[in-house]
Amino acid sequence: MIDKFVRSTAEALDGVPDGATVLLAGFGDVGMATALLEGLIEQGAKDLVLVCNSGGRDGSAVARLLTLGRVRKLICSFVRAASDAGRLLLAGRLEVEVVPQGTLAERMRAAGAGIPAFYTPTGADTVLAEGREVREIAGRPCLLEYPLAGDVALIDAWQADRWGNLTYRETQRNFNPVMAMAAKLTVAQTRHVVDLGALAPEHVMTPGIFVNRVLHVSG
Amino acid sequence: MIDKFVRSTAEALDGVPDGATVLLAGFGDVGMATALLEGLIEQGAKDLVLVCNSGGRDGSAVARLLTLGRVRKLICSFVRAASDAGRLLLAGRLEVEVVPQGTLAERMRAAGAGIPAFYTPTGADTVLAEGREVREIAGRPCLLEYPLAGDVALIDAWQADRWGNLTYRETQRNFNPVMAMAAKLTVAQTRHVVDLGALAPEHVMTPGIFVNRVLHVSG
Amino acid sequence: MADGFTPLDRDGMAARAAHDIPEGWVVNLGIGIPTEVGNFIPADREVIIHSENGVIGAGPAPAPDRINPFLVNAGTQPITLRTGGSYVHHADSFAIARGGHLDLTVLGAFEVSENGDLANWARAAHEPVKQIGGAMDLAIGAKRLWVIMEHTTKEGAPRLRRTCTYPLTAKGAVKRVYTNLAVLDVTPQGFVVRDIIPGLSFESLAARTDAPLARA
Amino acid sequence: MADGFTPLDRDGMAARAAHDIPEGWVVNLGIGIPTEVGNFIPADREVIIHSENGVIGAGPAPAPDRINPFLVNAGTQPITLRTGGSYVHHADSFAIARGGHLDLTVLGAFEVSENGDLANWARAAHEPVKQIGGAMDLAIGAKRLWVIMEHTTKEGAPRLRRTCTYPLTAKGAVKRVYTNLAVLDVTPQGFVVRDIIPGLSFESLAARTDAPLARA
Repeated sequence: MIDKFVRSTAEALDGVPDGATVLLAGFGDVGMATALLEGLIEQGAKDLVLVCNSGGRDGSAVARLLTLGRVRKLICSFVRAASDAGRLLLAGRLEVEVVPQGTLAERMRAAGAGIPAFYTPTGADTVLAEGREVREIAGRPCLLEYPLAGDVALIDAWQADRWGNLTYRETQRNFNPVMAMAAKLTVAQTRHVVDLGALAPEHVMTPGIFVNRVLHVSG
Repeated sequence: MIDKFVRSTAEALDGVPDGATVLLAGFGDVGMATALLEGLIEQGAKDLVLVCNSGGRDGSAVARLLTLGRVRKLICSFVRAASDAGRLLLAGRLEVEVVPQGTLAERMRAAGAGIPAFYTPTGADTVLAEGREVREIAGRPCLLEYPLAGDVALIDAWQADRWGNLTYRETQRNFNPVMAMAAKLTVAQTRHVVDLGALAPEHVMTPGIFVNRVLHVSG
Repeated sequence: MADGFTPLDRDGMAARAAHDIPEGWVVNLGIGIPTEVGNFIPADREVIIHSENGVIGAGPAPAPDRINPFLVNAGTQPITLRTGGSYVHHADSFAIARGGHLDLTVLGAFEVSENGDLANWARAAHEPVKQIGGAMDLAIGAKRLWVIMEHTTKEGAPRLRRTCTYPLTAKGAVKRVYTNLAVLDVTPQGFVVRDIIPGLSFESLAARTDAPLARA
Repeated sequence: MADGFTPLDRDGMAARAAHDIPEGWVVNLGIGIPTEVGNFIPADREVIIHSENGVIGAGPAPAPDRINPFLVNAGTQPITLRTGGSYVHHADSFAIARGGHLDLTVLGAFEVSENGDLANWARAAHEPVKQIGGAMDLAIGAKRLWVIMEHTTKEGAPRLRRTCTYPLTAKGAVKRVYTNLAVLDVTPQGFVVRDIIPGLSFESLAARTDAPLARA
């Protein structure tokens, strides 16, 4: 019987190695797997590459992981100057790669969908194109972009069953379905556990085949 | 007030010009907008480029459109030799471009998502690569593929509201959500009309922003 | 001639832009003043507001006791969903933006050039702390890009320029600019003034603008 | 030595392959005999069958009076959905196939070469009537590709070859072949025989095979 539930954050994060690329969904705090992120802080892996929409506000779990020095490189769509991430960057203690938000999502989608590379006009006529491959397609300059795959994805779900089928509420969804497809090990936290078959087959938002472990959290 | 409902197939297909590229969803007959296709036959547009998963079985609405000589070119993932499409092809009366099914779906997704080109290993080491651009990425030969956009998409839905929000049943979904995003004019037929707000926001499968016209059909 | 005029405030600029958005358009409103445009679209005019975090049909802010922590806009502010609205994931949300499905995007900016170049993410080309977010994706993808910004900086430097001095978000993307002083179209011939606030002369507006202006 | 043996029939080949699929795998079963593999996976062994038209968790055929016309598999045959199954659209379905999310794909073939080349869509390189479907996508994307086919053609020509004579679906993709006579792994050293049906000798199997065979 397939049963992807684990009983603790320790079990959920077991085996995440130093140097891992970690995909962390969330837009602000909405849709962020905070319990799993706390678990990662506990677990101890370091030299991480963290992929997350932003560098986070001070006091957030993301900022704590960064200030603990556990992240070697942050890949995100923006960093605030007045934030731990901004200060670490300016102090030379954090490498940051800023990627336009749509390209960030699409690069992970490409990783999940087996697209080895794609072109996009986003950023092609900006400083982001410096030193990079640009090709004119249909009269428009386009940047060549490569997939962004994770070793681990941390997912925040609303409901989950033992196959790992997931649903999300409102804007909790954001990066979660895309990141769930893009990692070797996908770990989800869920507010609700439901029986197999309780989710309507048409309404599953992340099929369980993309999910390896599920942790039930409160809240 | 936004109201995308039209009252007749004639109104649904109004203005489809000769030479249009028509995206027709469906896997076999499942998820195929047969009433709209019949309407297109009535409407009279010719020199069409038809994008459809297959050339269809004899007696199908697709086969009728083809045998009426209304299609200049068929873009599909397979054609049966023993079918009207196969016979028309062998008689030199129909141009056929065969595209691997996943590439076919992805090319339309690229059209809908604003991806000017992408690479895929699918078909890169086969005769489909003859005369085409191949690039080695991560040690693997990949074909460069371009978006496939439609002038018109014919969509088969289960439920629809006046904004054009759509749902699908089971495998009715297939190419419908992808084609709905990929055309300039997206026309849907639906079995059920529901009030705005009756579809749960999380369960809308094609947001109405991709849909221009909706026709209520029986069955 | 001395001008006697009152520049529009944030609400005034947002209301002025909202006035020009017709029913049925799908519109992305950027962070800041653009977000406030939504407050000035009459409730009975069905405009579908897209938010980059996956909202189609964003509605106004909820009453304080009705906040749903799972429902926020691109500025992570609590919002509501309009009847008929729906949710998509981030890649689908940007497929909407990049795929040309937005009738209109409204963004803030530092500068706009007379050929429609947009600069809105940094004040120096190689500033290490980059605030790009979704702006580049939105700028390249919309059918129309409007900008709302003050006509000049606090120090009085013009923001409508022959050439942007700040790093670009996208080239040739802006179609119209709403400022606290005027509404200007970006045309192949440069900025064309559509209207000016009462009491401000064309010449005074031109004096506050780096690029040349044409009358509509 | 004369052989006294009975080649496996379609069911026998499907059952033999089904035996090797462990619980928890996500498996795409191609049209024809591969589809029948699903009939031989015990109901209590949770194997998740993917169908290219957007089914995750395909179940067996329904009773004739329980057919749902909206629910078909890749061969457009009526199926059921397992408890826990779900549906996705075509681009997502092929994202699963191409993105490496299938533990196993089982396809039919005309020929397989000793380096794992697969030929299963046409009998001539420039045959105008092409039956590609999803085979090329499935072949490049799966973690493992198995083939089920007769060991030889009706005329007795070997289908396991040094080099394919038919146009390829994908190069170097096949990992194992189930025939009516044997199970063979494709290894860097070529075909390795895992097992042979009772009564057939290794030499007799080799005589029906174009490529050299090694013993496991």
